[in-house]
Amino acid sequence: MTDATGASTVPAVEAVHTSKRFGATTALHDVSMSIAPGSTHALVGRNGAGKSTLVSLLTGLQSPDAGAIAFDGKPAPPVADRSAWRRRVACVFQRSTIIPDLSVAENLFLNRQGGDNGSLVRWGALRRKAAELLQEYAVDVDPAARAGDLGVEQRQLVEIARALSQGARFIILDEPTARLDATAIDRLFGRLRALSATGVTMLFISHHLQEIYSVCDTVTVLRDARHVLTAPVADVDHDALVAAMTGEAVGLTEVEARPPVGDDTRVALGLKDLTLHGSYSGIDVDVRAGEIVGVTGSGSSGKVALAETVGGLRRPTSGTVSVGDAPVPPGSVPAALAAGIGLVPQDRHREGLIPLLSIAENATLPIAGSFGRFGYVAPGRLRDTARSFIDRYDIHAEGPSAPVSSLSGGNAQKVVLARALSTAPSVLVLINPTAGVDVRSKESLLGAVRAAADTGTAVLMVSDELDDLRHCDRVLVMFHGRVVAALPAGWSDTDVVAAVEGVNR
Amino acid sequence: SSTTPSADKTDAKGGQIAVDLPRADSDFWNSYAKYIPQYAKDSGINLMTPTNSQNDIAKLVANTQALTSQGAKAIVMAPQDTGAIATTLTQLEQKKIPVVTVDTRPDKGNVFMVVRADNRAYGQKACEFLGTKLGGKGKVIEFQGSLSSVNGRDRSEAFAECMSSKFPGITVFAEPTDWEGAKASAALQTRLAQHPDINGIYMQAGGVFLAPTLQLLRTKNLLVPPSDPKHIFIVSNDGIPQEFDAIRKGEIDATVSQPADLYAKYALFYAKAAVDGKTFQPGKTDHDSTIVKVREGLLEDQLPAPLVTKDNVDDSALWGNQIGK
Amino acid sequence: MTTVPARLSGIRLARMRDLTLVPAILLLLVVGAIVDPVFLSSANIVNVLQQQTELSLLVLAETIILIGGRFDLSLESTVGLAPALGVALVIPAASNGLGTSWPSALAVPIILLVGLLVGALNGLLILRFGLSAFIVTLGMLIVLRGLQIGITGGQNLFELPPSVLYLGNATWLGLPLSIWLCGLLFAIGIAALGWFRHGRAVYAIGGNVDAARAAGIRSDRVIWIVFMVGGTLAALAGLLMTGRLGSVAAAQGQGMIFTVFAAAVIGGVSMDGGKGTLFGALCGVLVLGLINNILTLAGVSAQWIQAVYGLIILVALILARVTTGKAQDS
Amino acid sequence: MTTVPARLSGIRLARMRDLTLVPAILLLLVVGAIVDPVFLSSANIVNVLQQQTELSLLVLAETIILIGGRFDLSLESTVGLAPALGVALVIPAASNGLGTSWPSALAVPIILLVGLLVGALNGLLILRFGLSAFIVTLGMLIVLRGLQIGITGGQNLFELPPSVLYLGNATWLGLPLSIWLCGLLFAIGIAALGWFRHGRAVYAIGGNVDAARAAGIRSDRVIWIVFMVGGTLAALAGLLMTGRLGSVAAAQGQGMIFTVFAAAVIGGVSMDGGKGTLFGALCGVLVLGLINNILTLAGVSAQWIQAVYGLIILVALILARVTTGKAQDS
Ligand SMILES: Nc1ncnc2c1ncn2[C@@H]1O[C@H](COP(=O)(O)OP(=O)(O)OP(=O)(O)O)[C@@H](O)[C@H]1O
Ligand SMILES: Nc1ncnc2c1ncn2[C@@H]1O[C@H](COP(=O)(O)OP(=O)(O)OP(=O)(O)O)[C@@H](O)[C@H]1O
Ligand SMILES: [Mg+2]
Ligand SMILES: [Mg+2]
Repeated sequence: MTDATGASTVPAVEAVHTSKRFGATTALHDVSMSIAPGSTHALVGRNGAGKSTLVSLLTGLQSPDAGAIAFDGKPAPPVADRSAWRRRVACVFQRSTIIPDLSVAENLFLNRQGGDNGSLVRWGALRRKAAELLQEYAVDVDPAARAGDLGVEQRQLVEIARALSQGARFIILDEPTARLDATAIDRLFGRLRALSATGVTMLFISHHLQEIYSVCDTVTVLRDARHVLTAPVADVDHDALVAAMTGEAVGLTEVEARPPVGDDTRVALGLKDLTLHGSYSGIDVDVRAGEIVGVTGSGSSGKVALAETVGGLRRPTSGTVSVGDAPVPPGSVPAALAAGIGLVPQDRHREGLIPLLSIAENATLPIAGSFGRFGYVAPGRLRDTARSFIDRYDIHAEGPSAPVSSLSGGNAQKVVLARALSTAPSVLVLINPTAGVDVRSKESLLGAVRAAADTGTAVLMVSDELDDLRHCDRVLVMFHGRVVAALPAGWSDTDVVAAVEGVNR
Repeated sequence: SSTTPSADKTDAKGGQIAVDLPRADSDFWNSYAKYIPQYAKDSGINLMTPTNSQNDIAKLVANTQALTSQGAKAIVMAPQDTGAIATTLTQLEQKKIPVVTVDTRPDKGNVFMVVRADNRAYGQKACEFLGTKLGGKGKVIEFQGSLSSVNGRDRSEAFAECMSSKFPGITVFAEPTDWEGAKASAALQTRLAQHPDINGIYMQAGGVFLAPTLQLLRTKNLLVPPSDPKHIFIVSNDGIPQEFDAIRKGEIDATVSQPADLYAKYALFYAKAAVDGKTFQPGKTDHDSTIVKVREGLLEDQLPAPLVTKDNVDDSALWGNQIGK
Repeated sequence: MTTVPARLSGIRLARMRDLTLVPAILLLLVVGAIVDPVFLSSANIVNVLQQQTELSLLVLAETIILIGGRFDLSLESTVGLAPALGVALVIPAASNGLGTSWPSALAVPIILLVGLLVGALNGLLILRFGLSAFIVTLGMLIVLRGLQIGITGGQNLFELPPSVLYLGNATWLGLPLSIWLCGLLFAIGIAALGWFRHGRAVYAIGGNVDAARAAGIRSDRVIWIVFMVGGTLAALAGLLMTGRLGSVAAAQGQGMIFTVFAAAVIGGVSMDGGKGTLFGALCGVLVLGLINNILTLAGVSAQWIQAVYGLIILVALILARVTTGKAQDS
Repeated sequence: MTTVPARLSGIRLARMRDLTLVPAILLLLVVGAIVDPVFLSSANIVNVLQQQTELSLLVLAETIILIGGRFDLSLESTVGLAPALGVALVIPAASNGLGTSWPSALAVPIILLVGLLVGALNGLLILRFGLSAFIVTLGMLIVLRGLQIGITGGQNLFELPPSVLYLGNATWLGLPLSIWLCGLLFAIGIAALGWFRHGRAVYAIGGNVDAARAAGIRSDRVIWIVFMVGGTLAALAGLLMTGRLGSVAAAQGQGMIFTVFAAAVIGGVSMDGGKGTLFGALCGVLVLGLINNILTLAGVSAQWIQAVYGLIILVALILARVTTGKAQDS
């Protein structure tokens, strides 16, 4: 089968009527999708729609309960034949597949350290090859470094470089940008366009719809484990896409402007000459009650460390954090909590959630003492509180006693937010609160943050996402550990990007 | 596996006797275990299936309780941990179940009879033999048992006292081994490097120390006849057949034969006597031993433990010469 | 390694996992009754329970520590050292005491205090110095056992003050006091871990220590307390054993720690932390106790009893796996 | 728990961690020389090395298994069972054999095969049935030890064929063959784990089994092979020990597994998988061996030797922690 131009019309990859169940959950129901050779195909859907499950079928990590996978019109290899799969498809998985105790070089060439067939590992050659690869993708990482010592972004870049380097003609990227800053994303897209030009087929998953429009040509939408539509991106506008994902025909509401916070409002959070060697220095910021202050900057700007310091996770070298007029004892989360600071940490898997515990317990960890005397946690009161959180923050779950490990990313993030707000804090610190969260959930998450601010909570929000920052009353931009710009509401995207890149200095 | 006889059946036979074996991983106790059913059959004793407490006092207590539930009329045991049995003995006494202990004497509590050879005498005999052979001077290495075992402690103390009082010219290196052959072998190897002139070895248990010692000496070419000045005099303890073989070959010089057969025989004898309501008094017995009153409520029949040397190694009365034959 | 949690409510799941061993226990009861009618007599059942009291206290201690994501091998040596030290300090030198002859009313408090201090020391080394729990408590195990031998010269101590004998010996309302005590402590433990903030904090720390810390739990302090509670419970177990056996054996407790882990893990407690319940662990203790009792009653030959015992444990595990259909953690 | 990110090259870091124990070894050498000049004599050093050969083979096996993220407690029972079975099948019933009297040339192959099969069975139960490695190998430990007692009737086996004695006894070029053998096996192990894809796969699996699988590593197969290699090495250790001690003791290997873990963990191998090197583990073995030797030479009293030994291990750990400044994993 060839079309008029002589190009093959056999789909490069095809999922035919695939279904997959996990216990009681149907993750995919009779989903078919075909990806034309050389196209850059987007896969979108809300959290838990089944995207990652489809990826696990397409990469052969799991086999479908029903239906089949085909590459270039030929049936997929048996699940056991991993090398045959790897020749056909490379993938950047949503969950990190970096092995922390191995070097970057070895992670890049895992299981092919000695070339594709050799079994002797020549470390020098391996490191050189790795260095070349990293340079080719402009990743500034020492190939001999221990992978576990890398930052989140660098790790993500290593994973991407690894997938791109495998030489497969079909590449899947499952939310590759969730942990990257704007520049890195730009570089990645440049790379993807170049690859696409060489005829590589790509499947791209993201919750940032504008990314879909900028790199993809076709889009497939999944909703509740079912296929909803496949169409050229040009044919579906933003609102139509969101409607397909959510099943509701409502356009995204414009971000409502917030009434400005008066200068006479009391300062709820004060940072005085705060310094942490190696991360940031001389930070002076006041956040007024009810004010939302955004902080952004590139990966090495120190923004996350700053927020973690306020939350009590790090101890500053010098300077003070004060809530109201009282200084907060440094480096202690309990002290920060007692002072009225709530924290949404950066990585919900690593420091946000305790996977085996229920939603109720996770959401109420800091207030567990309030459910009874002598530390008694009355199950009824715990459940009631958790139910009210589930309602208030729109958490989609079976109930308060479901383990958080059964939640999708967006809902899990809402649990973390609920926990931070459970103490009714006067200061709320958020770090990348919407990473990996779908559009609808993002809205409700940010809505909850705004609602908290409306009741007088001072919010410090660290984020790379312009959509998040739009909710802020002002945005501070950090560069190499210092605040280099303070943008009042009404900024344009280019202002922020320029400041983040340090252009206006 | 085996079915347990019901209580009334046993009453007809005059009551069943229970035996708990102390461990299953020692040649000496395995020989004892083999003698038990044999002598039970010979003297028409209704024996329950022996239990094994695997050198664990908690298991011994559990076994005793189970045996009592199953209707034992007398219990033979060999508590390796002689302090920890006191409460159990009191309970058994309250239930009027007589107890015979073998090899060890409980530190506290009453039993019908202790059947035992004198472990202090073992140490003493070994010391005197070595002291005489070495002419009162030289260097001796001693493989001690575990410090937490009363038998090991008795042997060590008696050996040490005898050496320091009678043979002050002999240096003793006491090596703690926890009854492990590998530890003894390592200690001997180290000591021989440090003191190549070691000329005597006392091992407190042939079952564990014999093979490792001989193997090491063999590789060091030190396994030479007594006539050779390089000969190392070795006294062992237990009386297993392998020790006798070694004595015959001139590889070791003596061993103290612990009477496994007599232990089994007289343990059952006293257990049956207790069930039959007999009593005993201190004094000489009809089997070449003496009953001593150690303390109120505790009689001990001290069986003879002969020192076996090249001269009497073929004596067919020794238990080590009877098994497997 | 990775578990595939069915999408069941956490509570229901936990309850079900807890009950895994109940069929096994029922089966053992039936088998025991067939093997020997004596088995079901109340005297025998009480014996089985009493024999397991010390083990169960150690399992209680180890389970809490395991749930908190740590490890304590030294518990078994505390079982010996704590009573040995407590007794040696109060009895006269003539009975192998240390010669201090403190008032004998102090014995029990000293014993418990020793346990507490050992736990505190373990916690200190592990938390403050950041040492591996495995290796610290292994070192501690050797040191404590060595200390006991050093202090007592390897002798058993059998001149015990009545206060030391009391707990392991007394009978209340027809049941040994030690059984009441264990029951009470397990009830407290189950309540504390299930319904109290501090107990839930232990689960949180074991499940994800970084998250627990970020949520404001003082994880170091909680774990330190857990180690101290564990040490104290081990000392109490030693006290019960001393009373039950009527002396402090030089090797008291030796070799118990394997059984402790076996009971906990059979009972569904994960070695990786954050998972398992005290009720499950208690079932594990019962299973092991019943197997032992039945093998003794059945008169399995001494030569093969150990192999049979091991085999039954293995088969029980495989059955548990097949019936619940759940992979276990390594 | 969380590691302090230092921007050091991975290799350099690993090498540094490897060398952690070298100062300790040097210190021990100095102390030993002061305690007794004999210590540094080549005869004594050879003795120390030879005494550690069996332990070191077990540590080699356990280290590979630990790096792969698993656990094997049953190694110590293979040390006893494999030689016992191999020997019992070839010697006459009169010498406590099983009466099969197979040709004695088969003894050594049988011994190694038994080890391999035990490893294979462990792997099967753990991987196919998804059982916990801790509990499977604990059950196996009890079963195997029980089998050994069952087969031999608890007797030591004294009548050994010369082929069984050879490896543990022979001397080549002035050094015991067992030392050459250990050296060779460690060299092979270090090369395989450091420079070969299959060895690196073990690290990958231990570090993150999902990632390893995604990279196309057949993790189950690799881990199964690791268990089989481990079992075979344990059988070989048993063979060496049998030769060195001249008999198969009924309790051969009993209690070794604690020392095995201690050596591995002191040597920097993590109980969590994916971390550690064979060189480090070997250093751990040496440290323990030297401590033992020095304590013997110094003639520390039997009463206190255990406490001193444990204390030295603890202090060594704290020193290692202070000098390298790195937290250890739990
Ligand atoms: N291994 C698993 N066991 C049980 N349920 C699973 C498993 N993997 C996925 N699921 C369930 O399948 C559904 C689809 O999950 P999937 O990971 O495909 O979602 P997703 O679209 O990738 O979501 P997100 O945007 O959050 O990444 C979810 O309800 C999830 O809970
Ligand atoms: N082992 C599992 N058991 C149950 N559900 C699972 C399991 N693994 C994944 N899931 C579910 O699959 C869905 C997608 O999860 P996934 O692993 O893709 O990450 P996520 O939770 O979306 O995190 P993020 O987007 O932050 O990376 C979620 O609903 C998650 O709960
Ligand atoms: Mg996903
Ligand atoms: Mg997600």
